[in-house]
Amino acid sequence: MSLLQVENLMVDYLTPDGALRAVDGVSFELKRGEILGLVGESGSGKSTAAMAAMRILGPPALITGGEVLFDGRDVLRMSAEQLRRWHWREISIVMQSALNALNPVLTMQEHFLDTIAAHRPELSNAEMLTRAAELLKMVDIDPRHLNSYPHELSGGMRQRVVIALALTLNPPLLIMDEPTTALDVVVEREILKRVLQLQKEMGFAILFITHDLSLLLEFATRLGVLYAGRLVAIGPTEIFRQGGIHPYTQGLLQAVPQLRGKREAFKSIPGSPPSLKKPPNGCRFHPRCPLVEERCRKEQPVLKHVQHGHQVACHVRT
Amino acid sequence: MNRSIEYLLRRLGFYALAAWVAITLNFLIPRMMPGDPAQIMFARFKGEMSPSAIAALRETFGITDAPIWQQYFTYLRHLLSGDMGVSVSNFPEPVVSVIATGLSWSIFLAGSALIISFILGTSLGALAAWRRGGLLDSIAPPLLALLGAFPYFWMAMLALFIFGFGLGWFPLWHAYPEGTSPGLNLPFILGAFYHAALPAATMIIASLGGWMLAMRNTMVGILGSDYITYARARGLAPRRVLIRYAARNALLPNITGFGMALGFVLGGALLTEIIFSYPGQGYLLIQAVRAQDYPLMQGLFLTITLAVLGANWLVDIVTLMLDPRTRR
Amino acid sequence: KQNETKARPGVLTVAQEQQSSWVRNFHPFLPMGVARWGTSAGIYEPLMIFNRMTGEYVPWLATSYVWRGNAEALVFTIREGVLWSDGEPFTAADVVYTFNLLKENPALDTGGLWDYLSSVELDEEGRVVMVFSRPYSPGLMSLAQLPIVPRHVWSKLKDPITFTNPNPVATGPFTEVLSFESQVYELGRNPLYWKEGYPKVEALRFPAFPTNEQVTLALINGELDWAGSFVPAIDRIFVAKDPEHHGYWFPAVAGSVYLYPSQWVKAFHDVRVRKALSLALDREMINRVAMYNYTRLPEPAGLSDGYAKWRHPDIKPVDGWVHFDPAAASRLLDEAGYRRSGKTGMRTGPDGDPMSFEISVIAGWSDWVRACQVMARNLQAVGIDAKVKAYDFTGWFEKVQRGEFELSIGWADDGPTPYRVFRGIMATETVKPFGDNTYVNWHRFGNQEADDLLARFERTVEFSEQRKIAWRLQEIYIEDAPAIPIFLNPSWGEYNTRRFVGWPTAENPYVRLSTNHPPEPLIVMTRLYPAPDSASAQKGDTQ
Amino acid sequence: MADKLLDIQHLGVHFAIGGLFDKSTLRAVHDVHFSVDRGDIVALVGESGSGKSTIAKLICRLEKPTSGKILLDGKDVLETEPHAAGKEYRKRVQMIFQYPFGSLNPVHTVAYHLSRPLQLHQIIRSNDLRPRILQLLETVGLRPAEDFIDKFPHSLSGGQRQRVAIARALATEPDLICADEPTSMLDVSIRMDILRLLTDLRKEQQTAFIFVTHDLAAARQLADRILVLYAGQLVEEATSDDLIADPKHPYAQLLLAAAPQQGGSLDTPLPAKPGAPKNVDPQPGCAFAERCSQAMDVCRQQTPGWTWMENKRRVRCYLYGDTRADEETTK
Amino acid sequence: MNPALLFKQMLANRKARAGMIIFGLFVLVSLVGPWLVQDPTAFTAVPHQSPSWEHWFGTTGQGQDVFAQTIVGTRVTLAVGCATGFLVVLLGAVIGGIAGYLGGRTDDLLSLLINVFLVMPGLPLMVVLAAWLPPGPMTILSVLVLTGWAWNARVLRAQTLSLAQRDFVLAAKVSGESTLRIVTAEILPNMLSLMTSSFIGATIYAIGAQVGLEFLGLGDISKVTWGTNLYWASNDSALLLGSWWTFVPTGFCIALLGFGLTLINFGVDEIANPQLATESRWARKLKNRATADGSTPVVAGGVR
Ligand SMILES: Nc1ncnc2c1ncn2[C@@H]1O[C@H](COP(=O)(O)OP(=O)(O)OP(=O)(O)O)[C@@H](O)[C@H]1O
Ligand SMILES: Nc1ncnc2c1ncn2[C@@H]1O[C@H](COP(=O)(O)OP(=O)(O)OP(=O)(O)O)[C@@H](O)[C@H]1O
Ligand SMILES: [Mg+2]
Ligand SMILES: [Mg+2]
Repeated sequence: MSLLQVENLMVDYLTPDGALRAVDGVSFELKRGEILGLVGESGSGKSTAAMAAMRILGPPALITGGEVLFDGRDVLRMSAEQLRRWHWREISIVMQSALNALNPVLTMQEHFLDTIAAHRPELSNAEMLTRAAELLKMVDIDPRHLNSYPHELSGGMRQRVVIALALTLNPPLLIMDEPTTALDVVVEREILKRVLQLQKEMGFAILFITHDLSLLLEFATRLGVLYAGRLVAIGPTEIFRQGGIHPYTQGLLQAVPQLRGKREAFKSIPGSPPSLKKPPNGCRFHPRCPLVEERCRKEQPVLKHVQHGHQVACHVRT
Repeated sequence: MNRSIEYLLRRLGFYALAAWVAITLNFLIPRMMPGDPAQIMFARFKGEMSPSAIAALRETFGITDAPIWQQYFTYLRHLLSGDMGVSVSNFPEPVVSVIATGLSWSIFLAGSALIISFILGTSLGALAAWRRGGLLDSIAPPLLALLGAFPYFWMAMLALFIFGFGLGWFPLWHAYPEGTSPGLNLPFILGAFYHAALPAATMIIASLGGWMLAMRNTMVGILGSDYITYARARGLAPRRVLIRYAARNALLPNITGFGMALGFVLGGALLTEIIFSYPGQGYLLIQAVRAQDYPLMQGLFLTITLAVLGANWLVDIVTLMLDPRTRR
Repeated sequence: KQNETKARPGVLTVAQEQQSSWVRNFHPFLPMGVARWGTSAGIYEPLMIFNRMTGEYVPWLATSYVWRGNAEALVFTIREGVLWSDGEPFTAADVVYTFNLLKENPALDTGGLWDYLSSVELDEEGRVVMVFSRPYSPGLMSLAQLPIVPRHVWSKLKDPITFTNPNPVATGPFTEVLSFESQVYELGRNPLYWKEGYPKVEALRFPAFPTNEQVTLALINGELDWAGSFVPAIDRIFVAKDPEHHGYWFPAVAGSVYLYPSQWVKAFHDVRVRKALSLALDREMINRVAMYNYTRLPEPAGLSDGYAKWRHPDIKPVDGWVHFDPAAASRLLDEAGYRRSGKTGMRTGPDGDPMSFEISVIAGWSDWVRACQVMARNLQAVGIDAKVKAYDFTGWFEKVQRGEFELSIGWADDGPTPYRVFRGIMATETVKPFGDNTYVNWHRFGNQEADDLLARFERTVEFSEQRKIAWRLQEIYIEDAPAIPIFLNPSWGEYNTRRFVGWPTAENPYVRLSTNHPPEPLIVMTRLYPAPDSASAQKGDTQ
Repeated sequence: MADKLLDIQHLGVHFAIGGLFDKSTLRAVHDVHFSVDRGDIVALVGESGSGKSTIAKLICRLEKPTSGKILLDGKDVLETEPHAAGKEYRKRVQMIFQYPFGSLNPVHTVAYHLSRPLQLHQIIRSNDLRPRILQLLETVGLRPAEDFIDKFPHSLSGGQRQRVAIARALATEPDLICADEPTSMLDVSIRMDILRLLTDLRKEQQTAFIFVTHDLAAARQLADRILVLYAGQLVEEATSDDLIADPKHPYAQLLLAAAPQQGGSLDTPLPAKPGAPKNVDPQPGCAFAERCSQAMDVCRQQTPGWTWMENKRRVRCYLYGDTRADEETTK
Repeated sequence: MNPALLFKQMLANRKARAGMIIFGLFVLVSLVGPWLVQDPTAFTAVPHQSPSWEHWFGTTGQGQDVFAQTIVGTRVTLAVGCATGFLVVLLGAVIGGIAGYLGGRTDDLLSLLINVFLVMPGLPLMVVLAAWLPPGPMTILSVLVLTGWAWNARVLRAQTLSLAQRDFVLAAKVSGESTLRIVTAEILPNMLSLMTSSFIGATIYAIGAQVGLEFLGLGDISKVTWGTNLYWASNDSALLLGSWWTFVPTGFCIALLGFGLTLINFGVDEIANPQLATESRWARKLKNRATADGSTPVVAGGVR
């Protein structure tokens, strides 16, 4: 049984000018210990999907359809208290804006204590402190920083703290929403290495969200590609390394500049992603698609298996 | 820690400068205005005074024809030794001792009103933001805004006549009951609170809306911030999120506002004191104005300013304790 | 329903001086309103009290006075058997000391006594002889009413000017400071008081009331026994509340309030214009709008009932120009060449100048502002474009003292005789150049004959002679119309007979009821006695 | 060199930071010199806070240098116009900013943004304004231009905004454009479009570019030469191919190792210790020494100077020679 | 944001619209009111008369028509209020703008000045100043401006400071725009909603302070304004005499005007920061579904 199963998830934002569907029928599953990457451009609904599945998106977001099962439990029917208990013990998140995720007026120690106490009230203060120090060491931070305030730490350090916080209760699933985009390449590398190392040691699963496809290619087990609120392709990373099947995936892969090899002309996908307020009919990618056919303009494609567990939503390629 | 001390010292330096500006302003205002201060001061004697008596009094009041800078230094020297001159309308009482009787009452009244109003207002604001669009959030802000739009003194007058004069629930004047003697005794303390209740209540009602709205608005911003979502995601209890994460951060900008409001509320308190015959600075001030008691007027302005500056410094200390970022 | 503790039986509660809190100061020579009121109304006593109501001097610490020569010296016989409140005997030496104290400390001589005094000494018979530097009969009142202080206390002071005299030693009926707090203080009876069996009041109690409004509230609630403040619609809100006990009496025996036309304005050089201004004023309306009908219209010469015995017998109320006759006013203006013109209907002078004037008034003095507003309307009705301009006290006072105003409302100098009234209104001696400060005669009007008359007045102590002079002055005044009387200044006074009786009233006018004119209240205090049923009333009150 | 357009000599900016008790200086940019030829594309790479943007701002005269010279066509512009740049300079040197959402004024239309430089520099008579704006929009690939000209920024997507910003920079027909991370805030699928636009412009209009980026791959694709910056100092300059193929300076090596690349470098350790550059109250010595795995004693004592290599390549590191910076600057 | 757009958005905002209607009514009254009512200073009627057909709001202690006084009093009060608001924002924008844009020493100095004036308690200073100066609306105006500019300068400086660092300002600089043009054409238009709310805030403050000063008798009491109306009401012991009608209408007018202005400010705030809206459509829709604990609400079937 898969750890997390998201089935046909629909998430709306209620805006003053009507509802806006940010996630439209997204389905994916995640097994224990696996790393699933979600890519997509800005605004494609990656964070919305992940956070709605975890149910930490407040209004005006609204889940209007679908199903989320965690270890067989129906997340969408959980009460507030059930949610509270589920969070962090079994699923934790490193948010996109991790740099702003820490309360500016609390020290690191208070963050850890608050978190532990919320789930393990039986622990003594000293035990909690020991655990906090241990966690910091795990992400290569000197435990003396327990007494530091967020503004006293560099961006990279804060990011590590947030990761350590996510691991506080050893959850089987960790959502990492662009954990490193705000950071320098060098720091990004260092942190990623650490996370992967920990993942190997502790065996938690990761839902890794980013718009940097080339990064995911390096370590994800499987990859999903979101475009304008819809999942257009999902499957083992290998297929993506080979160039992908969906025209959008292919475009994305070609648009990444190469460090090695020949310097070639810049390849890009013409046009820009659609606005979710007025998405195009049919396949949402069709205005930018080089392979566009008549049917793409009218009919919405659904995910279909093509090869080796790889699914794409494309009329032309399936 | 070093940084904190530096911060406090820097603020202290600023207040010293502000105090100097106030002191200088205080010196300059009467001298920039048309007319001879002595003339004005003795005008009230309606000519019964002989010129020699006036000359003698001028000397007593320290009005000289010395060059202005010399007067200024004399003035500064006197101030430093706690001498603000002699009150004309309470001659020969020094201004300092006239003011002393009222200052503590003013601080008591305005201070308690301000603190209650601030605590109540920010709590209401925090709750309104926490339950966005709820009953409290939709009714309280416009209602309190309407109440706050009434002039302080107008509310005070109405309250005095309805609850004091009409219904007789509250005393009509003074700061403590006759027959009790000021000090640490229960009848006096209870009486003092009883006497302050109505004036304080009008001030609280008039200023509550401002605090509530300010808190609500910052709180709404804070609630949308990432560390709130993150705190909730970590499964913290809602109360903890509300108090430790949301309210505590939203409070910070409002505490700065608290400092700013001190002067304003004290001003409103002056009007309220006048209505309620509360023996504070406000009544003294208006009395000084009516009696053309310029030394007293200046002394009052100066002490009020210094009190506000001092209170602001306390606010700075509180901010420092609450917001680690100021220790940067 | 009331919550304040009440005064103990036998304690008289007085509202006087509007203060938010009391400052302990019982220095008798500081200008009025600076020391606590009780200083000159209960604690210290003068040689004699001029009773404005009767126009007589009431012997007090002195038993009599005589003039020497033509107002060249004044001799007081001092009362025997008076003790200071500390038990020391009061003697004429104390009187001499007091006067010389003022000589040595000009700052204390706020009445300017030593302008005309040359020495104060004892004669062989133990009387006090005050020798004048020039004959000056009007000096009597100030000299007679000076509070007398004990030499054995005051001579030991280092600085008598800044002395706050917290525990006064005096001869008056109330010399004990029983308690003194910022909100209330009490003065207790002087057991050694020289008037046998008096006072019958145990103590005086003074709560601090900052405004008229508070005093009014306290009066209505029956918390006050005596007050001297303005109360609006007094019959309705005060008397009607307890008609049996609440009473007031506002006799208008002091001076008048005047409208001054400054000689700075050319049009006001013409006596017809000045009279026309006066005839245009509807004093009834002014009284109603500004004064709640509390006062009376002035006599033709502007002298109040306090000067009744000085009034010219041949001048009838309709004589002259102190009544409302807009038609006559218009006639006079037409005659003087100020005719209505053009669209606005306002008058212009012979040389084409429009008749447009500003009436200056003190911003905070609301009764005056109201009066001016009515006057402006009255003047507009006869074609004079008058506008009210309110200045703060300082600005107004500077302006009027320099004479650089057009029309202004204002007070007049007054005293026991009409001398000061007319001196301040029409003596050439008091006319200063425009731009110079002067305390009287702001409008700068002088009449040579009046000068001579006033000089003669100073030199005579004979009443019949003085009265003749006063009559002539009144004739001149009515001829010249130098200043326009508007209404008589009432003396405010309210009382409550629930606890104390014996108040002066219109029926028993032994002195003014007002608390505002020390030392006159001394007369009242030594006549009051507890109401027969006050004990029971007191009980009923505290429930 | 005849077509040397811009010459930067010993440029530095030091900021005073801190308060009463601990004053310190922050060396945002220190002793930077390089030159840009006409039609040249020079990439500035380095980690966050290394001073890339500051250099771009210095060149565009948005920041005042505390030392050094800026020569445009051999003329020292800081000498002739010490306080603010003159019209001529403004016309010739333009800038493109990182945040497409912030670089356009929300109250003005696209037309306004483009017309201002045209009017200011009197490039065109007012009748021809609109056609010229349309033309500019076409140049940057906003077609049909008529659809965009009257729009307000909020109705444009990020890529479109960045194009408008580029069009504005192009309006004055400048010789040099400083582009400060022009694509980092854009979506992956449109980044390449913008980069292609820049190369096209260089080809067509002989505009030189200073391209600020932290993306080595993009720098390599676009630029002729790459300058590597660490803690406000240049540490290496080479042609892009040389640098990618064989970085000399340990920091350049670190940068390259950290760049994502297929095949996965996540298993190999990075060739340096973690840490942050020290540019507050800098001590003598190489700023990178603390993190450098090959650091020698001399590295911590004295700042290294330039070592020149073939192909106009230079590196500031003792591993390649023993040049001291102090000697060089005193020279 | 250009003025027309802001105005359109204000019209669209429920609160701002209501506020503007109230404010507009008062402006209208202040413009034409004095011609519609009898002379407010005429002593025509019996004093202390309760409201009747002849005198809608009754009469004062002097027999003047309270309705006429209330109507006529609107003019000076509103004029002084708005003029103060305008001048205060102008002064604040100039000083705050210069400080924020120029930065450096100038900013340090001006900020110091601003902060000093900010901590100075306003009303006592006002009282002292007003006691020295000749009474009248001009005095009140200048005293209010003097004591009130700092707050706006502070707010506008902060805004200028953040705008001056924005890329579009730098871009304008790079284009070669002059400082003046940058401030007027690039920065100021972006502060329009802030300046509007500053203006309104300052006007509210000015009306309150003005009424307070006049109530204390520090104004020109021969003029008819709301403040002097209250002064006279208190002077005539209106409440003691039971003549509440001389006191209550003016108080309500002040409150209503203040409330109207506050509503406009609520609206402007919501326009500038849509997060703040209390009763947005989604809030109403979500009212029953919203989860107070901040978790994502779930609904089957969607909301379209
Ligand atoms: N509070 C909100 N109200 C209305 N729309 C919203 C809200 N939050 C997000 N959206 C919209 O929902 C869509 C999806 O947003 P989301 O943040 O999930 O995208 P993302 O893929 O995570 O993008 P990014 O890479 O920028 O983080 C976007 O179009 C965004 O504009
Ligand atoms: N006005 C300033 N005052 C003080 N320090 C400044 C100022 N401007 C820049 N700095 C500092 O100068 C250093 C260089 O900043 P700069 O913005 O040039 O870096 P960058 O390389 O562009 O970084 P990024 O990649 O994050 O944009 C940084 O440490 C920065 O904090
Ligand atoms: Mg996201
Ligand atoms: Mg940068």
